[in-house]
Amino acid sequence: MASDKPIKAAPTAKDFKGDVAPDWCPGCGDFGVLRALELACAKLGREPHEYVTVSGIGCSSNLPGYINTYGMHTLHGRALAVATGVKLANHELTVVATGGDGDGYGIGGNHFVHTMRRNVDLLYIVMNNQIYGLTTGQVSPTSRIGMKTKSTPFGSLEGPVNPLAMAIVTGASFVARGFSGDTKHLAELMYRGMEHKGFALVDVFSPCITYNKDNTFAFFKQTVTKLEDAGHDPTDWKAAVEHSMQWGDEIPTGLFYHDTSRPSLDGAEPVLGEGGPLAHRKLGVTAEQGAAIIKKMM
Amino acid sequence: MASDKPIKAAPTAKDFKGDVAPDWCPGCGDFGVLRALELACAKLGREPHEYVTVSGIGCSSNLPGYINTYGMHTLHGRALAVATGVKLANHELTVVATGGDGDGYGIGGNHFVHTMRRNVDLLYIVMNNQIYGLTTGQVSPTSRIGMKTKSTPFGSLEGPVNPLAMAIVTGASFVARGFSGDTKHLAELMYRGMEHKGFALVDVFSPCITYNKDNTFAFFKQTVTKLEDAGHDPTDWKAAVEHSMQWGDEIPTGLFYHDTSRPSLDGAEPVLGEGGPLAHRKLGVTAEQGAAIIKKMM
Amino acid sequence: MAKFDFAIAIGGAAGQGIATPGNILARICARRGLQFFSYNSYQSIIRGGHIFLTTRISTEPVTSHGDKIDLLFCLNQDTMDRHLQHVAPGGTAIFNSDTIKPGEASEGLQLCPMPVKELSNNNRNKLVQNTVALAGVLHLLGLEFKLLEDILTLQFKRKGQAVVDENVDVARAAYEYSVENFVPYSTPLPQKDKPLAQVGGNEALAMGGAAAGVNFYCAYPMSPSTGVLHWMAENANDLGIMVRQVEDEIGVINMVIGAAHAGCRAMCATSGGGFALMTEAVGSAGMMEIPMVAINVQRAGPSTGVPTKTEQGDLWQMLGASQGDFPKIIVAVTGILDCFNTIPELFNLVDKFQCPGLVITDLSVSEGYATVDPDDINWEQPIDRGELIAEPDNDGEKYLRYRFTESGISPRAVPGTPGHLHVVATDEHDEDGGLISDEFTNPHIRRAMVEKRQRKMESVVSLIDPPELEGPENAEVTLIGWGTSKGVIEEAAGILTRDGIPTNQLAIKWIVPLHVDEILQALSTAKRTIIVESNYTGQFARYLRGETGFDADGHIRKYDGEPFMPHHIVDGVKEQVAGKTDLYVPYQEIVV
Amino acid sequence: MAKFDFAIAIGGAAGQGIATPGNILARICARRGLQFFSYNSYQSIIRGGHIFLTTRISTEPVTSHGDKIDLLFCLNQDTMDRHLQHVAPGGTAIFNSDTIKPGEASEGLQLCPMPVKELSNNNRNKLVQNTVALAGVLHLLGLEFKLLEDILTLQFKRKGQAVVDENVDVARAAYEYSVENFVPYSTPLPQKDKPLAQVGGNEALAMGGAAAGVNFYCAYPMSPSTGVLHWMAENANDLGIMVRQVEDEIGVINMVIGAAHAGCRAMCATSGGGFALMTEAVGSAGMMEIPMVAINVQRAGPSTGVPTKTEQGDLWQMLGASQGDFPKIIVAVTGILDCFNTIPELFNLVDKFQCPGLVITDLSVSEGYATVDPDDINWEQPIDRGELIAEPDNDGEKYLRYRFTESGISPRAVPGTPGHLHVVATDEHDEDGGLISDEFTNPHIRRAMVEKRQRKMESVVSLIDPPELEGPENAEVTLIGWGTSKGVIEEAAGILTRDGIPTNQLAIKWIVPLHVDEILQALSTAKRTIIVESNYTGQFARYLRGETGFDADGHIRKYDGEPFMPHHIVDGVKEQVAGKTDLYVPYQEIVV
Ligand SMILES: Cc1ncc(C[n+]2csc(CCOP(=O)(O)OP(=O)(O)O)c2C)c(N)n1
Ligand SMILES: Cc1ncc(C[n+]2csc(CCOP(=O)(O)OP(=O)(O)O)c2C)c(N)n1
Ligand code: SF4
Ligand code: SF4
Ligand SMILES: [Mg+2]
Ligand SMILES: [Mg+2]
Repeated sequence: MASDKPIKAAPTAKDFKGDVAPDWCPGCGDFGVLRALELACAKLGREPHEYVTVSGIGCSSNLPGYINTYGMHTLHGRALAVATGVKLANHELTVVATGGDGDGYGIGGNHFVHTMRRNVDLLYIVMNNQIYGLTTGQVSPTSRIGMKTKSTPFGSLEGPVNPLAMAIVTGASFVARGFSGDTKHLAELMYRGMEHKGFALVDVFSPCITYNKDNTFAFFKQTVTKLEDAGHDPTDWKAAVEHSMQWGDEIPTGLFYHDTSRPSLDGAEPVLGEGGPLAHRKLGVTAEQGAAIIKKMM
Repeated sequence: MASDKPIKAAPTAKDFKGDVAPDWCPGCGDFGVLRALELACAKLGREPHEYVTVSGIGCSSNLPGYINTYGMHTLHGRALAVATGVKLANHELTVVATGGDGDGYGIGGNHFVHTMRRNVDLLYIVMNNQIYGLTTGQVSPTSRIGMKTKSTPFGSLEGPVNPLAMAIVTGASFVARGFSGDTKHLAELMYRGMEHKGFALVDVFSPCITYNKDNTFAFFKQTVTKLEDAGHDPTDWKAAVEHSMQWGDEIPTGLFYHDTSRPSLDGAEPVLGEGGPLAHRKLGVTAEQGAAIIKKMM
Repeated sequence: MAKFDFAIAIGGAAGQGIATPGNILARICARRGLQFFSYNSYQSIIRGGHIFLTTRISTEPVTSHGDKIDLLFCLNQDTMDRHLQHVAPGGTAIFNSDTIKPGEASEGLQLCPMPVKELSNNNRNKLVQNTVALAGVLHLLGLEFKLLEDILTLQFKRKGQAVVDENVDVARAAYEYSVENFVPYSTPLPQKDKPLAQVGGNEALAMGGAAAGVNFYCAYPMSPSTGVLHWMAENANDLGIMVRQVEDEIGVINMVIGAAHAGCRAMCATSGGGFALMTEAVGSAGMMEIPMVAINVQRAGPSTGVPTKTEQGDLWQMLGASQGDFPKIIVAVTGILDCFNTIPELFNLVDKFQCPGLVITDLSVSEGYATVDPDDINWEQPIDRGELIAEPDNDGEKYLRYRFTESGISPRAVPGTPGHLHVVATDEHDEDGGLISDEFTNPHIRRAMVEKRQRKMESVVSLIDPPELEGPENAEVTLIGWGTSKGVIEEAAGILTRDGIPTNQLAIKWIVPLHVDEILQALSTAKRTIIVESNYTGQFARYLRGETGFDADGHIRKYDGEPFMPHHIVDGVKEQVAGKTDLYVPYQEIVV
Repeated sequence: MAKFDFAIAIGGAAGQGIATPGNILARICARRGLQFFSYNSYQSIIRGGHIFLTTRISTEPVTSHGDKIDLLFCLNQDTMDRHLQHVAPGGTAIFNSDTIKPGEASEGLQLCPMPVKELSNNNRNKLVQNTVALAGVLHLLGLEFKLLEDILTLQFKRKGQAVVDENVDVARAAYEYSVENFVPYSTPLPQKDKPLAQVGGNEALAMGGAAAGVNFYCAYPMSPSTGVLHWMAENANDLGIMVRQVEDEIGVINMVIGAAHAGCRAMCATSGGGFALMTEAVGSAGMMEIPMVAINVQRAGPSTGVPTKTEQGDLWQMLGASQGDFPKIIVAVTGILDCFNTIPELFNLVDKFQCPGLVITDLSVSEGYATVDPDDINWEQPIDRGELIAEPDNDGEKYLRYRFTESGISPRAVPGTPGHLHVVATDEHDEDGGLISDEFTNPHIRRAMVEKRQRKMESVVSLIDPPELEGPENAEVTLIGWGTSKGVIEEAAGILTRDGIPTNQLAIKWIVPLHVDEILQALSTAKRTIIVESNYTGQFARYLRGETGFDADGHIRKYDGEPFMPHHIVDGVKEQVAGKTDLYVPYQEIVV
């Protein structure tokens, strides 16, 4: 669990290190993601208690237990719904949702779609290992056609979802992909995602070294490219969609799409216009408010 | 309910007319959709008992009660899951799923995404009236920002989903949009969708004349255009995506995208390779099969 | 003054504008200080379909729509055909004689045909018949025309003087016609001093939420709970309540849990099918120990069932909401004012005990309307958030979210509070929130944590009011009900007592925890006990026996979708007293 | 021959390869015709974490992992430290003396240190210690080396003769070392005539499905039910079963319902949290009257809980699955072979009564392994699809899907059948499937349809076996259990009887419907009744009292995640017989 170390003026990555050692398999991609998030939080400069990390269930969803922030380890697939509740209740907090491809694009797929179109101000990190890790290796919605897993011993028949393309066409205002083998690059994407006011997706290639023998570190090291290097303009919607469809010998990472024109949900919501976070406001109805309500009923 | 009229050699649209008069508000867009489906079924030429119409819950989801085919009026949001079960159990049936925008893109959004990537051979007709009709007029996932409804009396703050764009990037192999004010055109899209081997979406502008004062027949009559007229090539993926994003003075209808290269799920599934529909096969395990299984356990 | 007890029923097709005359009559009554309860029987169809709105008016509190109709207001032939037979002796049926053929009236019943075309100067507006009939009703009730004139003026003001005049003229002609042709009721509509407010059940739930300090409400529309959403949405900006319509009920409750954990008072409402989707998260709130409230407004099931009809069929679903054992509080509200009062009380309990709170009610109350004395609505409810750490302290001790305490309650801190960082988890955890399942396994901590959670439940029961026998002390019959049936049972017990079968009631409101000792004590001297509930399998009877061992002598059950009327219960008791049956299922006469 | 009863426990960290020696020993036993039951206690963590696999071997049937350890096979220090204390007198602990320090052994306990490095010629493969220890175990059990040689040859054949030789050489050295240094058990591992099969609980559920004719299976992975999916996926192509992994449990059950309606035998399995998501659809199958089967393999709850630990905590969730009243059948399987046999029986019932069938079991059985006599596995199960119209008929009568019949059963037609077009609906409907809610409302048809559905349940109970008292007739103590605890209770009852407290058992398998009369009859003469179950609140005790009024004298409950061992029950009974308590919660000694 996270601890309550006294914090210096400017927190460093170390301040975000939790007390519990991750129980991931040695070599799991999720270590790099955790490290990157520690770096990103430090760069953003807020204190640990100002962050809330919310996850579902899965190997990847254990992350909140390892980072020194407030955390919620919720139900499988429900991280985004819970995180939306947290954000709207206290919009001054930095809310980070984390989880796996099964959690986010499988069972949680509907919350994914609707949280994006609402442009809720969250950073959503998906540790996409193209497999169900915690349940010991079944096919995931991002597994490729033909992939053999415990639940598809003769090879998967189902086309994978494309989370980036979905995000771009469904209203996510910040859409990026990182690789857990490149912590620095990943941390930068996370940092920018937290800074962005609106929904930020950072899909991460985070290899499951135990159950996925297809999408390994070696595989990604060979194929991953950076959109920055290709001179991609993240405000170019069409180019973003096209890049999101790229797969094969070259798989782009980096910031695909960035739209700062739409207000985030908390920004648009009149109830949050003034008065600070809901969670800090005085509760209840005044006698005058009550009287006005009753008047309409008489 | 549907009746058991004796059927002539070639069924006509009349043969698909159910015994129950629809309880939709007079003037509801769904009448046109029902009519178009009757026409499309007749054109496809199969007999009424070879079709199964599966719906969720909503005004639009009452459709199976009014058409003379086998029908299932299932749970709100679950039509596609149930329809997939029906299709895989008996892949010789023509399976049509119908419902509303709330049913399909709201609560049913996750099944929508995953049914598309599986390319299940279904025709999915969504009567998209941009409102929750049956529950007397709340905001829907396709309502525009600013729309005032009973649940958004100060105007909706949430960006609508774009079902066509989602479908195109998520693996639907036939993506179309129709307008219930143009029954003939709509029937043709439905017919082609049923003929297509794979997942076919026909999103239909089907105005709710009682609760949606924005997206009316008049509104669509003024704005709707046809992709055929614009010379759009439905095999052109990029153009399809671009057209799907069009909204405003001109809103395209017609066939956006058509991909015949991917096998449908029942086509790819080895278990269905031979032996006919599962539902007709002999049940159980033979003594030899059983012995082989036990042998591995000894 | 003798008790005035009068029921007006308006019947017609959906879309014929029943609501307007219904509202006008209700408003007239409420302003005169009369009490009423109204029940609207309708179908799940937007236009067309039969609607039948019964408003029962009295000088005394009214808690059910009663047994009889005194005035039948027919907007179509259907209403005449179906309901004329239900009009009580001395009653009246009023109708448009241009389009509706009168039925055969039994002795002593006055038929009031209104020649609408003639009276309205051939006005072709379909709603004009409502105005005409309303004018007739005013005369029958002994009310002055001025009352209607004022109301119509207010109503049509926006449309200009010409429209006002036209309507007032039609109404006046109709009123005069009635004066000439129809005999008014011998007792005119009484007048009392204090005007009352009219409140719907769903509104009362929402208002109770507002009074409890709910500042986060979300929902997915579902009849018959949608009224709560509509009220919340309407009042969101004025009251500073975040109101969201979410993609589905799973999203709803998880969003509520997130908001509740972050410090809001958060609530949601749905009906049975939506609640089914919420159950997994109810368990997660139990495990993470996050206080929140979910309301299930029951409708007739199973499954989609009959969305616009009532039943008490979801009790076992509520009891069995989510896998495993965990503390939760379940309360079945007993009436409209109780809707308002229960929500703040429940929020204080769930905040204190850090667990989910579930409210169970049904269409018969949630879509009913009743008068409430505005002074009985206390907006300034006490708010007790329990052991909530919202401000940083500096006690130097390591903060443990799930500290083992004697009461089982561990002080809770909201995210954002310095010095109290922790993770809440749906996996079993240790005192610090560390996972038992993933990091290590320890059956001893597991057992201690189960016991810590369950320990919380022990003291809940001491903080809530036990049920009490109401009615004659040495009753022949004790009726046991739960939740919404309280009012109708009370009335039936009164009738039975008058009829020579002294009858009292034990109305159960708190379902979990159940006042086992108090219930057994109350029933220990009961002579004949009969459980009354709206479902087939006797869900409450079986639950009660499971928790207390108590076995009732008989049962009255209804599951046809329509709520109990007092005589259904009266008849059922009489049959049982006569030894004819120990399970009575009333026949629903009024077919809608 | 005296009863042979011997337990081997292998402990180590996840990733240390416990499974291999475990499997080899199990296979040796099964091939010798010995029976065993094994329980694997592990954590929800992929690598690292403690695993402890207990295999109890006997010449007689074994239904629990027992109370003692005779041979402790340590793969790491942790195992030595935690478990040496649990080794029975006369037992042995074997371990790699290079890396593991022996604990303090109590009197009469043989410590068998194996110098792995030396014996393996400094082989650096981490798994070599398993082979070394295994060789030692073979000697201790009085088995010839040849047995291991053959197994290793088979195992490493694929890797070439060099690897085979290397492994066989190490094993031989270890075997010889053991012969020189350790005293074998006085009774060698017996040999019986007939080789047995080893079957896991999840496998048995899947095999039972296959035998029942399940040709549509889908699932979303969830421990501890995922084994069913794995078996089905592996055998899909051979057996012609459509197996699909779906996006979530809601999709799973709705797909199953679609396939079932279209004529397949369709099944799914999950655990508590997944089942929570399925509940809404269970009600829809009840309403549409579609036969299908869903399995809930319980794990320790609430919520995510302890995914790799066991509990019987979901009973009320199953009972309360979905809103409203509707017929459903719930069966709690009692052991591994019963898993296999129950599924075909249940499918015949749900096909006959056209309703959902729910199976409840838990990790203790689903992830357990036991030996089964292959002749006890009858693949050719009778298949009765009830009143299913799959072929067109020409009786000229209008087909009514929900025809009111005396039995409540209406013949069902699958889509595709000419002449039987109809719509099934989750809304309440009339005989023809027409909606009551939307087209019209009719409380009389509504009532008749509720009664038609419920009528089906009346005859179910006559078709299933009632529970019977097993054990001494005039017992002092009657233990009542449900589902998976049957085996361990049976053993505890035997021990108690031997210890002078004659004890028998009433094991309940069919939960809904419940054999109320037979249960009351069986318990009517019981002297002291104690309900044994794995949860905190006594879910079964409360249910039993609710349905039958029966109140037990005492309770034994466990909710720490580990399954009952026989002595937990024995101790609990003794405490209660001594009058010390009426609620006994055993202490879990073996901490994993
Ligand atoms: C409702 C529900 N269904 C199923 C599960 C079981 N479950 C736990 S984690 C998981 C999937 C894990 O995959 P992913 O989200 O990709 O995470 P990873 O372990 O690969 O990081 C599943 C199916 C659950 N906990 N809850
Ligand atoms: C689980 C569940 N939640 C909510 C409902 C209530 N409900 C019925 S129809 C509907 C939405 C209808 O909207 P749509 O699907 O767009 O259909 P329309 O009526 O507009 O044709 C809702 C929310 C339900 N039946 N089940
Ligand atoms: S199983 Fe895979 S995803 Fe899970 S911790 Fe191990 S490597 Fe990581
Ligand atoms: S409410 Fe709207 S969608 Fe429903 S039937 Fe009427 S017009 Fe059609
Ligand atoms: Mg994954
Ligand atoms: Mg709609």
